[in-house]
Amino acid sequence: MKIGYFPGCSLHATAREFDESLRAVAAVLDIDLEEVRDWACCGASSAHATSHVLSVALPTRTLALAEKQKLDRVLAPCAACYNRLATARYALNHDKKTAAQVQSIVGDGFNNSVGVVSIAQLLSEATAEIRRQAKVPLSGWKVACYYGCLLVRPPEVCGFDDAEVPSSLESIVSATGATPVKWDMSLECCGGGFSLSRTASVVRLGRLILQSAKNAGAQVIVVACPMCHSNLDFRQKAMLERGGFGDAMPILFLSQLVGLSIGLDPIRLGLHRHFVSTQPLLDRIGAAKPQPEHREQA
Amino acid sequence: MQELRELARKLLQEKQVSAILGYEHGRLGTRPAFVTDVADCERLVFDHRCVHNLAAYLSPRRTHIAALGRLAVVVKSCDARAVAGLIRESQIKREDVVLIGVRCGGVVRDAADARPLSADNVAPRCVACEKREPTLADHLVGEPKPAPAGSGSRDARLSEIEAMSAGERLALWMQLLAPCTRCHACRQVCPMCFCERCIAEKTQPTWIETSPHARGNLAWHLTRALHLAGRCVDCGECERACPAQIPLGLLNRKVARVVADRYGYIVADDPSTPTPIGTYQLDDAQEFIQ
Amino acid sequence: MSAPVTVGNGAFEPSIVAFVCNWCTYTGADLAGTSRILMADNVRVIRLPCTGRIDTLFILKAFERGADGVIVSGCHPADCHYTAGNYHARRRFAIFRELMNFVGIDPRRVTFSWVSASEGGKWAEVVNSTTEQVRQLGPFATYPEA
Amino acid sequence: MSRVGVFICHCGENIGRTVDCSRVAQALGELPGVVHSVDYKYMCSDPGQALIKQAIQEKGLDGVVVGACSPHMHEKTFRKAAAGAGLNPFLCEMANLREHCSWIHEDREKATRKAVDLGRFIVEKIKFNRPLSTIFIPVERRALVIGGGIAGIQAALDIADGGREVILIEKEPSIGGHMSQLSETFPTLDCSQCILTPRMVEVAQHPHIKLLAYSEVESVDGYIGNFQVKIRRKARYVDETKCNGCGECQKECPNKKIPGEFDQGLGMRTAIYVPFPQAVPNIPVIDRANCALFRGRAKGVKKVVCSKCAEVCGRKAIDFDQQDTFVTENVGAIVVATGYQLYSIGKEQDSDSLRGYGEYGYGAIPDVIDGLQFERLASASGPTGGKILRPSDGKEPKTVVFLQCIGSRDPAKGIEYCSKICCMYVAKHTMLFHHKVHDGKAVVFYMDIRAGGKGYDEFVRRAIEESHALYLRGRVSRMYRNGDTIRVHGIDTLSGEPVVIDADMVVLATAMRAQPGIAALAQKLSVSYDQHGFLNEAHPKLRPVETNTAGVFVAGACQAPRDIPDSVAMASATASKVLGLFSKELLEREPLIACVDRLTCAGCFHCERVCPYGAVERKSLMDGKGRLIKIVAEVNQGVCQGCGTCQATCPSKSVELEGFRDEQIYAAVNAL
Amino acid sequence: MSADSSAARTGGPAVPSASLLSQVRNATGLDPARCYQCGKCSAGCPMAAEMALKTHEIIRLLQLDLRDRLLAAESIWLCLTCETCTTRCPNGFDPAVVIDALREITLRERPDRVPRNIGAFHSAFLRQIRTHGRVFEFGLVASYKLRSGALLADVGAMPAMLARRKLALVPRRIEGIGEVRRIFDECAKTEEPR
Repeated sequence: MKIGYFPGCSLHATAREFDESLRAVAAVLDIDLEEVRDWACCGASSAHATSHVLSVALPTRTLALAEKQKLDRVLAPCAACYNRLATARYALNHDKKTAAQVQSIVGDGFNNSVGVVSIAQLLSEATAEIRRQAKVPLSGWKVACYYGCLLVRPPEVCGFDDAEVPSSLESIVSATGATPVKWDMSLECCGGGFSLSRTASVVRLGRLILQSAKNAGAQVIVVACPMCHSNLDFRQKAMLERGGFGDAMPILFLSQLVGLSIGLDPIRLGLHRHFVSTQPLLDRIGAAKPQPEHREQA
Repeated sequence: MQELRELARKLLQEKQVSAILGYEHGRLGTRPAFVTDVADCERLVFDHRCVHNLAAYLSPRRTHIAALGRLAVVVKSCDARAVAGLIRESQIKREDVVLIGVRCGGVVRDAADARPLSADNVAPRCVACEKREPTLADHLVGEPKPAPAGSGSRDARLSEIEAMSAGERLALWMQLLAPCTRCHACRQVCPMCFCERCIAEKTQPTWIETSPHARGNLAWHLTRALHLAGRCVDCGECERACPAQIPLGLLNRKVARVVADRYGYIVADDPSTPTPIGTYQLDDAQEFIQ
Repeated sequence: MSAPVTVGNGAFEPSIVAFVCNWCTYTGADLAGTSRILMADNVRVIRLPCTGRIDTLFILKAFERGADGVIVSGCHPADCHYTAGNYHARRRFAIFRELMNFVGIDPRRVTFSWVSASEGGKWAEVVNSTTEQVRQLGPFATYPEA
Repeated sequence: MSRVGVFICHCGENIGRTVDCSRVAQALGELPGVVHSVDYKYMCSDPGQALIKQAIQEKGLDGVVVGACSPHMHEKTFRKAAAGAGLNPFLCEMANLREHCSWIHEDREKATRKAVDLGRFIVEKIKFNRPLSTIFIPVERRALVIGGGIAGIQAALDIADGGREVILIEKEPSIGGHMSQLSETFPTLDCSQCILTPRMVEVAQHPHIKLLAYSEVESVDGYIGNFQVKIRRKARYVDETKCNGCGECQKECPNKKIPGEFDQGLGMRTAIYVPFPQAVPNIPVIDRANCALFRGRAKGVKKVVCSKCAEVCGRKAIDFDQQDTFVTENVGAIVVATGYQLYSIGKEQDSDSLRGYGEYGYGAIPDVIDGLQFERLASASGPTGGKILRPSDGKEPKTVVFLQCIGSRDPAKGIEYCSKICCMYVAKHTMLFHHKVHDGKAVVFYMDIRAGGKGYDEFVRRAIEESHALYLRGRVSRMYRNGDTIRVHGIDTLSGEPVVIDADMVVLATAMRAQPGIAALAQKLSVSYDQHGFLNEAHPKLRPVETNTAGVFVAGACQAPRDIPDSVAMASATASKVLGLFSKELLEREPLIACVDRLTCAGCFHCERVCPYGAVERKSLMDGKGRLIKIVAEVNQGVCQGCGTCQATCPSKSVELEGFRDEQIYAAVNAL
Repeated sequence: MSADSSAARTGGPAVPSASLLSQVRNATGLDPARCYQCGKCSAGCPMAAEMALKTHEIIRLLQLDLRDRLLAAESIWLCLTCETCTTRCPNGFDPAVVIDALREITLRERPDRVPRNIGAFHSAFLRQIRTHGRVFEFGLVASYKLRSGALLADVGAMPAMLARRKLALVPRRIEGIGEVRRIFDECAKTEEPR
């Protein structure tokens, strides 16, 4: 199956392991990711707060490129990018005023025909294949599926899964053989774009999430968003310092968990790039400690 | 042709029907034929000159025909629409008639026209026709036929008229309707005009003046078209029958398009669909109401 | 039949017939009266039970008899005293109006409106605007006198 | 040649000021067929009416035109006067010279000319008026009441006490409805069953009431005064004539673990059961879905798997082969009192327009219950004997959070209306809770307190001031299970403070909805209903218990959310309407209805399609030898309301509406 | 309670003392009158604890058209646009979008009232896109620090980030950068005070 690919800025930097693992997994699941040529940033977390038109226009450019590329669907792994693209697509269909402004800016010849897909949607379409490919049984893994705020909200924009009691991540995780836990904070926001500008808020919100996952007996949290990941992974140290829930909790990208289950090399999945060590997990499946540096020099 | 005759014989022999209502060749071109005798089935024909809408003979007004007993009727898709209309409006029962559907590649404007079908003698409605074989039929005969060559759909003429000013339109119609002698051939030949006493003949009160005068003529032709709203099967008989060559089809066509545009209703040969008059939607367009 | 009324300065004064339903518009017109809302005097009201009863033949006949304009008015959707008469009328007139227009009877000569029993003011507006409209259009001379 | 009399009224100055009445009288007097034309100061006054009567008699008038005010004002008056002088009242009509002329114009000249026109229209019209006589329809003086809740019970008793026979049908095995499930009632806190059960018994024993429980309306034909109602009597598998309600069968029934409807699933019942001890009739019914025998039969098991109930029944009343039966009743009036159901917060909804509450876990969180369940917990006859205990672990909850407007006033979930009773019963619940759990804390989240009603607001104040319920103004955004408590994320908008409460139990005041299947019933009765399924009254203020279908009335929560006092009041109102209808043997109707000309009717039945009342019937015309000539339309005089849509639709004008026949309208238009 | 012209007093950019309410109506096509103040938005808001003005209070002030208090409120900058309020609003209102509109208007008319660090982040972020077409996070962090003055925050993390190859040092510019800039300029034009 071919699908358009919009990695977004983070996947080229802070979340490059998301990009790496996703491409690796896609290859195995026989999903052909065709990157949208010369895509630009979706404007996430800033454009919408400063200029509505801009927040629609930027993603529209990317969607237009995808349309030119004859792609009928585009995958936006980053939940924030996904939400911006989906919102733009929705606005073009429902908000005449904005649609007109944006059309005049981006230019005509664009029919808004390209669908926007989140990684949750893409992989939940592939659960059967994941089951088939699963080599490393993750049985016994207690996984907290973390949707965050942008993956299924608002429902009329995302139009996928239940906005209050979602289940797509759980279905994917079960397909890997791991056990999703029932917990309460799976939809609460992690502080998103405030990582830099209001770190304290991010730490406060992150703690609630980690606590809740711990209480539910989770050993790992699975995320589908670079922002969620950097907040919960990179900022976890600060959260731990405030105490309240024991030791560190590894944070995996959904694609990384799937990758492990279908037997991909932890390095290819970029597990070594995390701040919170993923070793405890690897030990459980008897994978060797990744030796990132020299490997990459090699 | 043979297929049709065979079927006719079979129906008569097996006493499924007491008469076949079809077409035969006559001196003045193709004409309706009643066949009660197996031998006469040879006379039956169907070709591009079979213009008549035989459904008209089914309307209960034609009591002498009803007297013939159970009929089998040869129907083109437009004729089948008329039969559907008669069933829908309780004039006949489906089980009382056997329908021999014929695949049709269009007919000529004038039954007397012996030339092969071509762009210059094909009836305009056939050029636009999208249904070349009836759905409402017990039997279907003939090979599938292509659409007839031809141009100048009536809708072109409609748009032309619509483009005119109100004054011009009025003048045009006054001129077109002037020659009407109120012979009411258009009504007699129409399969959907089956009233026992036509409004045009109602006195006490005389809504529609009976004398061939502009007033009565306009009232009559507007009312006729309105009564056919969502009912006209577009068989072109009215226009063919009109001795004054009034393009009545235009009025019918106009109404048909209004009904299609506003209520998405297209007359089909399905007796179960309700007519747009007699039904309504709560949110029907009312842009013209203050 | 009284020819188009001309008074005083001899300016054209259209004669207009209004076919209205008994329950909404007629009562609304009554209200306009009780509220003493002044309006053009060109309109003659004919009362019918429901817009459902109003036949296109009425309109044609009115024009034949020399009316320059016609008003057809009844209950708003969902207010019909007979629950559905106005819905049927709405379709009837929608089709009639377009056909009328097609043969060149200027649709601006026929006003269709929903006027409820509480809309005395709206009735006055309908009467005035229609009168003015038809005044502009001038006398209606469809038929060459026989 | 007709002999019309014209009478122009000055209405004091009202018409005279702007219209030259004598000129109008004179002008109309010159019209052909007018033999008498006068004007007078006050036509409606006695001397004015005397003028008319006198003229009718002296000049033998066959038509009277009164040029005065609006017919809505005085048509009745003048028709009565005409009738008084022996003229058929329908030969008298009015020209509206006041509301439609003198009051809206100033120019005397123009106004006068217009008055003449208006008068002429009516003069010409009346020449074609025909004498009509009032239509009389026989009335079957028995009533059908649909629904055995408090509204239906009240309506049935009132009508029966009025001396008329009533058939009361109830789809459940017992009458009583939701009220029988309640513990106490606001604002008096008197015990619901104590006031209800006596009324139920009364119904059972009333000589004029025929109670058909466990029955439903199958079809309805006819019209006011003459309905034929087909009723399905669902098989109980217990012979009502034999059963004496001893209850032995229930003791024996092996399947005792079925969540009982009456206890809202909080208590258990058997497969053969009586919904509750005070049920009327006190006759059990077998629940096929849960009965071993029927389950076996469903699987095709031939042998009788279990027949314990039958074995123990001394009266041999159990009949496993009983079938649904049908009875047809002729009634003159129908009262609909089908009541309500509660909205459920689950994901699955029975209507596309409704959404559940995912943010409240779609009902999956234990100890989150609805108002009726709380009633059962609080009820002395309930599963806990009146103790407030959590369904999950039977512990006594200390902190209970009550949420108002669940489903109600929540367009996002599909219901924008207010359910009216929740504010009151939540206040009641907090009191009951306070009385039963003294150290308990009741917290209420509300949007507004709607306590209009006698003693209602005082009641709410008591809940707050005496039972110390904590009222927080705001909605709850989310709740989830937290250990064995429920964490509730709410807000107090008055202080602006977000509130998080760990509750032991949460009670949802869920919206009041019309009963399932109400639409189907409404269609059988051809009664209109709103988008929520509540039945439409004929007029929101002036005809609140009538419907647009003559002879069908509504009482209680089937029309809109209602509390008990409202429902009872409505029920009594319907009863008085019904008794009024039944006070005469014949029903009078104005003869302004449609009639068909059989000669010219072609039987295309366009009229049938457009008739809003289904008044057009099909009539077969036979010749002498009984052969069918044709099928024509025929108007049912009882059903036709006289809108005339049929006539405007009829292509050949073979149907005419009396009073507005074509000839009459034509004459008026012709008079232009 | 009328919209008091703050512009005059602060000498800020000449702002039409037009009704903020109607500005928001035009910008969003939403009518704040729809809000019936049930507070469900605030009840579920992750940032409520840190907001002086809770979401429903922001909408309330908007209903009262109190321009100055709203455009000066830090709270509107604390919204994470997590859409919880919008998803759960019982009356089909969209607080998140309205708050976005308020921020947009503030940036345009009262930039002096935008909290330094948050304003810094947004402008740094957008500048990144304008210059490179994409956000290149190392540059983002750097330029954010300069604008916000939070020079030392997270500095400790830099080496770790680099060690994990999480920060590209050299920005790469997309080819269609001209187009992107045109979009920026065009959008700026559409934002003249309505």
